[in-house]
Amino acid sequence: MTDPLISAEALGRRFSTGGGWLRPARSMMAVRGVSFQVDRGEVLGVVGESGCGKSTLARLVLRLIEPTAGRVRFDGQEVTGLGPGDLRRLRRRMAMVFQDPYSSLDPRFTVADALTEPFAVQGETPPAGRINALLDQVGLSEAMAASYPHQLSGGQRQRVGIARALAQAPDFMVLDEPTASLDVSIQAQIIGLLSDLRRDNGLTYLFISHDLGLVRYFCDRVLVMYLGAVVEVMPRADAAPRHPYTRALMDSNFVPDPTRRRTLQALTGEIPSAFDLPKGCAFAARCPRVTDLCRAENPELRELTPGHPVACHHPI
Amino acid sequence: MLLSVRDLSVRFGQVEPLSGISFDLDRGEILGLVGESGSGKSLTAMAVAGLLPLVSGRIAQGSVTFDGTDLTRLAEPELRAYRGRRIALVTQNPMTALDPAQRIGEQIDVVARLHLGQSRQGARATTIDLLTSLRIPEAAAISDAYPHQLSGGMKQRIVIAMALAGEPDLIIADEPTTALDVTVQAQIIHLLGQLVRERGLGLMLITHDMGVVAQVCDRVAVLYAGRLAETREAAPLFAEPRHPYTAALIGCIPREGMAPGSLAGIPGAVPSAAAYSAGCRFHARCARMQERCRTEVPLPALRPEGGALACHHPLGAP
Amino acid sequence: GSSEVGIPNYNPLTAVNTNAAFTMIYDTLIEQDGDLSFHPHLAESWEEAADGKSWVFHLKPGVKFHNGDPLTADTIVQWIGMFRSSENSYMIDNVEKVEAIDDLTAKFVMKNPDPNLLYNLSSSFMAIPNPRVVTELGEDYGITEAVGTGPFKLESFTLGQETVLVRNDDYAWASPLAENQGPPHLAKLTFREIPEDSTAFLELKSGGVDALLSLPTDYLGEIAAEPSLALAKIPGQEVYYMPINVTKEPFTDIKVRQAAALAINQDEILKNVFSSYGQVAHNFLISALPESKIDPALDISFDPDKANALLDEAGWVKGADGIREKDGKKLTVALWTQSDSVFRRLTEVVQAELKTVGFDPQIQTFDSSVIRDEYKKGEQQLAVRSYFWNNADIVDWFFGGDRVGYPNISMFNDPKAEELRAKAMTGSATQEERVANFLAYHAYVTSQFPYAPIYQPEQNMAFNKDRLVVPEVIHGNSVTGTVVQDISVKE
Amino acid sequence: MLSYLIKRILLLAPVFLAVSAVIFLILHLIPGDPVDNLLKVGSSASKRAEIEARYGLDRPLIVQYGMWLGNVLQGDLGTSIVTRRPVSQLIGQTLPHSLQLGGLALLLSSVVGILLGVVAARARDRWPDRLVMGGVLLGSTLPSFWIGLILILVFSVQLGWFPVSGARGWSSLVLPVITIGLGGIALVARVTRVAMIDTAGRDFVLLLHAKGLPPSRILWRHVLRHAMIPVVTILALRIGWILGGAVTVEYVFARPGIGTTLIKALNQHDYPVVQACLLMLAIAVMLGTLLGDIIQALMDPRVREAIA
Amino acid sequence: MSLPRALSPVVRAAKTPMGAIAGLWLVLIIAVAILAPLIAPYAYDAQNLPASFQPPSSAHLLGTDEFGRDLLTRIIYGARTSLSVSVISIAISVFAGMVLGAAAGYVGGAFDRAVTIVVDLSWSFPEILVALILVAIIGPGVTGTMAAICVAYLAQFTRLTRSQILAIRSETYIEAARSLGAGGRFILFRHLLPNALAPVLVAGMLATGDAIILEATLGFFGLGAQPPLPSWGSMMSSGSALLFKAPWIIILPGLAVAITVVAINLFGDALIGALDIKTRLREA
Ligand SMILES: Nc1ncnc2c1ncn2[C@@H]1O[C@H](COP(=O)(O)OP(=O)(O)OP(=O)(O)O)[C@@H](O)[C@H]1O
Ligand SMILES: Nc1ncnc2c1ncn2[C@@H]1O[C@H](COP(=O)(O)OP(=O)(O)OP(=O)(O)O)[C@@H](O)[C@H]1O
Ligand SMILES: [Mg+2]
Ligand SMILES: [Mg+2]
Repeated sequence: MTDPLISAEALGRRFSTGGGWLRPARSMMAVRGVSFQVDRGEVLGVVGESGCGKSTLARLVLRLIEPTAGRVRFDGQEVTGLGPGDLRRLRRRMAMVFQDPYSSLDPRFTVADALTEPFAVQGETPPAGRINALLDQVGLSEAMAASYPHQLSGGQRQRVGIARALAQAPDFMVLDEPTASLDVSIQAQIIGLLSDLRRDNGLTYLFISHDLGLVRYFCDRVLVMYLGAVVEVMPRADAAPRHPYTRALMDSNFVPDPTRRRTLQALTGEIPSAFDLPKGCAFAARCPRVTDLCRAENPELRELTPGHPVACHHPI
Repeated sequence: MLLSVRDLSVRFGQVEPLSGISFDLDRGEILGLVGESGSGKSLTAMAVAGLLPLVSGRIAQGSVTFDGTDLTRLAEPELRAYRGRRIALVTQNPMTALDPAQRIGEQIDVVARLHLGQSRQGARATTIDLLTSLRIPEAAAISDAYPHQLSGGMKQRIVIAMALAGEPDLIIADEPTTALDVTVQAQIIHLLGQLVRERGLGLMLITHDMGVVAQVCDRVAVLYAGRLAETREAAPLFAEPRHPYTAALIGCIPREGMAPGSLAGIPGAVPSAAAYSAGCRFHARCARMQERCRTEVPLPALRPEGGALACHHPLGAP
Repeated sequence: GSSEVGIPNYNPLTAVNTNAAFTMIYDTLIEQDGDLSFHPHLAESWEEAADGKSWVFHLKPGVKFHNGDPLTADTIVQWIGMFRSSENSYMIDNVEKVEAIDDLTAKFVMKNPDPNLLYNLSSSFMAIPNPRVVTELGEDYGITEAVGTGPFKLESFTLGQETVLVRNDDYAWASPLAENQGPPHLAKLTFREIPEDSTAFLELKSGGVDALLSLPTDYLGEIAAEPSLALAKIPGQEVYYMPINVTKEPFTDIKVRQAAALAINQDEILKNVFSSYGQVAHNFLISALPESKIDPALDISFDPDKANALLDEAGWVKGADGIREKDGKKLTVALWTQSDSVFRRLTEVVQAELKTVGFDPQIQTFDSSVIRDEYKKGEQQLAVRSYFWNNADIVDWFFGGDRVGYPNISMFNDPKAEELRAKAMTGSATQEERVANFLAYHAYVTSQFPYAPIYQPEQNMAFNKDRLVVPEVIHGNSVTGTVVQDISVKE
Repeated sequence: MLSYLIKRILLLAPVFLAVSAVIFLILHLIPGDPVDNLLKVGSSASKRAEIEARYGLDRPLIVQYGMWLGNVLQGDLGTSIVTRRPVSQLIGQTLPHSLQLGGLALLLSSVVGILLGVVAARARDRWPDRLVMGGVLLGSTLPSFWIGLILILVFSVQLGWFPVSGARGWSSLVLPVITIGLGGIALVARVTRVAMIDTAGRDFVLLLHAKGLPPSRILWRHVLRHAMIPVVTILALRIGWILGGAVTVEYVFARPGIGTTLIKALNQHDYPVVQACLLMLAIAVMLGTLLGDIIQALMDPRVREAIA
Repeated sequence: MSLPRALSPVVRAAKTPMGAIAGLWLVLIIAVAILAPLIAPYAYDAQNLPASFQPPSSAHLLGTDEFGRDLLTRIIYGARTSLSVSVISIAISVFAGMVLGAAAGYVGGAFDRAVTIVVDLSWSFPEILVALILVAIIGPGVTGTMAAICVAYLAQFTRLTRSQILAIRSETYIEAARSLGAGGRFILFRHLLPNALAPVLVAGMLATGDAIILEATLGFFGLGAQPPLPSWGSMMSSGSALLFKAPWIIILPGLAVAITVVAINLFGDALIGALDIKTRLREA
């Protein structure tokens, strides 16, 4: 294997809120020391509950927001240090698909306008036939080019979003919960489409979701996040979870098979506030395996078996 | 039967988004009502709870027989005596389901005071017991809190407590967990299952997730575009789905060990209520579509192997 | 009328403006009737020295201030002393000093003879306050308290809103012009300041007030239509006129000035704007003044043919739209007015009349209180305004060469006029000489057309005849304490 | 809550500074030299300088502002150039009239506006709604001076029920309050209607119905209470608007008040009085927002908590 | 955005019953204003003093005023003044407000805060006060009125534009554009401003109605159009002096104002419906 296509080193992002006249400024680390690599052609999944920093991580990777720590490399080039011009050129090679297909298209733009935008931004006009080719690629009819977003269904809009991401033929795509607001039937369509595109175009994906079942189905490796930090990286989708949190996520997944009903080892306790993280392990308050050590000391991410890092004092 | 819905149709002016729905639900049983968005699940719930006038809809046809009484024949004040007392509702988004300006306790108390005639203190004691039984720590403190002070999972428990406060016979839960995190979602679903078993309630659980249905429901009614596709006991439904739509829905959930690329999905999208096609409404998306499906509406028919089915060309048949 | 509102206080020593209530709280030494004759009041009689260098005034005995202090010659001495530093000290510029000859006799020693002294002493600015109280109260005098010898006492005063007066039960020294020499018939008087003319009239019409001290002129026509309302007339002291700025093109040309003046149709205005109440004006002074009787040939009267001819002569040619032009320039002129409704109405008529002879007047409206500042800039061409005065020295005030800008808004500064003016102002020892000198001055100014006369209103007190009984004939030059003496409430 | 109040008031300080500076500056842009008003024609330059010195008009603007602000903070609003009386005295005489008028108009607009809004919202898209909203629209599109004049014509001149003008007793308040109130009613009714409809469609209201509560109780105890939050906020924000809107009405009814005083002073270039009037209105605006925040906090526990 | 598409909401609005009636009146009154010299029966300044205060008759359909001028003629010309003053000044105000609001919303930081404070404060002051002060500064007349209206409404449009920009800025399609490499200016001109345009224009239209009232009020104070040029406000101003004698002089222009403003509001509402921007306007 050659170099990874993309790699992140100790990425961190701090947000401050309040700081108005009345409220003291509070700050929180939305992403804490996240490192990973994605190889060419690989799909890396990121799972975690709402607010754990998945979207922030996605934005950091594409440098849509500036990191407060760490750096990102894309194909050997350091993304974090690029000037505006270079960054814009680099953006041809990486693209993003957003969670909400309803607000990710400008309501005033026709589908054709939306698909022209990636070229316009780069100061180009799309080559003849390119728009139709893109529509074809995502399974939309060419007649749709003149439609406005409000005339499309959610699934169709998401296809347009994907086509827009594909416009400049990128190498790498960040998919931020691309199916979370769609019906399961449509989700399955979109996942199918994404698989086909990857197969045909040799794309590399960073796939974000809160659905562990889906991630394990779609991804090669899975990064599990909890409160901004990585708690486990599963080397294969079907690997057994070692972190109690991953385990809990897995148990929470409903299998469509009445013969395999699970009993749940209920998590107790509440998620700590990101503004006021406890000293030890962030998961300690809810963990069934918690000990005093967990409350006192934050576990480092370490490889239990090669290629399978886990941040837990008492891995399963 | 605790609840028997027969041939229920709902209209908004000229539009009929829900037609000919029938299903049954007994005490101690969980009925899963599944279907994609816009299939009419929430409307069914509203119709059963008699809340359609709130959204200016009406029951055009059919009956909702609850414990022997046809609710569709009752006047609003009589119906109100059922609501909250014998039929309770849990809605999708706990973040918006509570009055943000009233303390938690008061919002629960009012049910017991109104329907069970309890005193202020009595109602509060009931509330605290209820909260404790829902495994809410420090129930007394929580009941003095305002909704915004609680997490989403906690709020959903409060909404469930509110539903239980009238000691109802039937709970209608409309996607009670879609707004929640996966871990919390699982807990709430299991909690509801537990309550049904312990208290012998009937639970109508609305969801679009076949996984949820598989995990807790005894019986399933599958809706598509405002019509019933299939109803059956859960185990045989999953083992051998008869309606192509049921099968397709199950096929949309990735399972462990599924080969990459084998997730099927259903082509196309649910039609909107104003533009239902003639014949079987699923025909445009159906792999087994035949000429007859375009023109003739398949009516739900009871089947010898149990449940009802509305399909001209069911799976397993030639 | 606008002079009735906006009085900041009831201190005659600081007043820049007085109102009727002043004349009811205070008395003056001398009273002037509507026919401009002088009559005794606090001064029973007076003598002027033959050389005009001194005047002796004999005070009425038994006069008391509201607080019981007697009025003596000493009071006069102190008061005149205070008056010297007042805003209106010019009225006694010619007075050297005042001596108390005895308790009731005061002697005014003059620097120069001043035939106008009686006039000044009858002015409401020379109402006599109690000098002791003025000194005691300082800034508050005239606001919280005002002590005079008049028929009414000040009960309360709310700035800009109302003044309440109550009867002075000790009053026994009314002017001989009044029939009732004892305390007034009315026990209490409330003066309301109503800034809008229309509102004031509606108040009268709807019974909100019993009388309007001066009915806005444009409502004269409405009185006849109201059975409950009546008018009490007093000879007027006001003249409406149109000043013409002689320094601004095209009015540097006397022909154009004359044409503008002759375009004013005084009769039409009298009839249609003022419902034929009052009289037309043909020169600058009110008709009651002897100085107004200039050579009738010099009087300015409506003559559109002559106006047109003059403009033709001056080279202004009528265009297709009826507006005259000369050297490609239109005869567009600025016509200023103030925002009071009567002025706005009158000005629109004047505008239309000027238009008929080929002017294109553009109206600009200013608030009455700021128009003065605007005039000072000297940008006006024509204006419609009025003055309120019953003495010929007003000609000096408005056309004196040293007052160019303001109040001489015609910017009139003519050597010959200055000569005549000096003679009129300071060169007259006797009243007769003064009249003759002013006649000449007035006539010359008029012949130069720095203004166009328009209209002389009467003063009209409008009242509700179901509520008030007002004598047939009213004496005084306005509605003063003397007038109110004879007014009573209808039983 | 107390500490919140203190903070809120402290927060007003810089705003007040900014506002007062703006007011002070604007006034110096108005043409016309007030000194001219004070001088007799032909006065000497020294007399002019003396007057300028007396009113501090010869100093640099920033110094004048400092002096003025310092005095204002001590309750000294200066001396009116025209009447030469302390401005505070003038304000003291006129402000109560404006407060009375504004307060009653506010009361009228809130009570009637909320009632109409509730009626319209309950009958949404049916004829009572159309009728109310149509009336409200008409009421808000007629110029207030016009309404005032017509009311005078009908009720004072024709019917003689109320006085034409002035501020003499309660009867003279009726027509002006109605005139201002009409605009306020329109505003409140509209906001109430929208807020009621919004709230009625919220999940928690559905759940209240599902609990079997009587509709009237849901309407008055829950829906209206929530709908009131935006209504109160708007009303509070618009206090200055209502007081200022009274300018026209005070003028039409020749009522003493900040409005008439302001217009008169503006016409007379009486700087200190104009400044004082504007300052009073600005303070009313600021107090309005403060009041709005406080009421909002009392009604909404989320806000209460955020500020605690 | 092609022209037909830009106009399609207007067409849709005009197809609602209320929108149709309101639109018809607006078209009518605008036509009347434009064609005034052709359709007015008399000259607007033709005095005929003996014929003053005539009630409506066949010679003067709406009667005459205090100078015997034909009221119908003056209302027709008044439409010209009132409409052009309010439309032009609001148009300028909308433009300036958009520039300022966009700058504030786009630049952010201290500039934004300064603009917000000023705008919020002046927004809390009634427009009539702002206008009165401005006319005092600029001087009365049509120009002064236009400037006053312009400034009086500036706060509203600045505020609205800014809030629209802020709301739109958090839409995902903006982030999507950024992920494609779009720079700030590109986003401002291609997404932010065009999307903010519709609500601001509609607000501008509604404000035109208010501006007509404001113009009338200034006219009533004698600060608007100077005689003999009629505007609805100045007509009412002179009419108010003789209210009891000839009430039609003031009632008729008042009705003209009211009907026109109601029409503007109704059409504006219809337009809001057609553009589906109700919530966006309300949030602002
Ligand atoms: N611009 C921002 N300013 C302040 N806080 C932010 C900002 N963006 C995100 N956050 C906070 O950072 C945390 C992580 O947010 P993020 O959107 O990355 O979560 P997520 O995992 O994508 O959640 P979800 O599943 O809900 O999309 C949250 O607590 C969020 O409130
Ligand atoms: N108030 C209403 N007026 C008109 N049509 C309505 C109304 N409410 C719902 N509908 C229509 O009824 C159909 C069913 O809606 P319903 O809300 O029951 O769907 P659902 O199955 O609950 O979907 P979801 O999963 O999105 O909640 C939809 O097509 C919807 O457009
Ligand atoms: Mg996210
Ligand atoms: Mg639903």
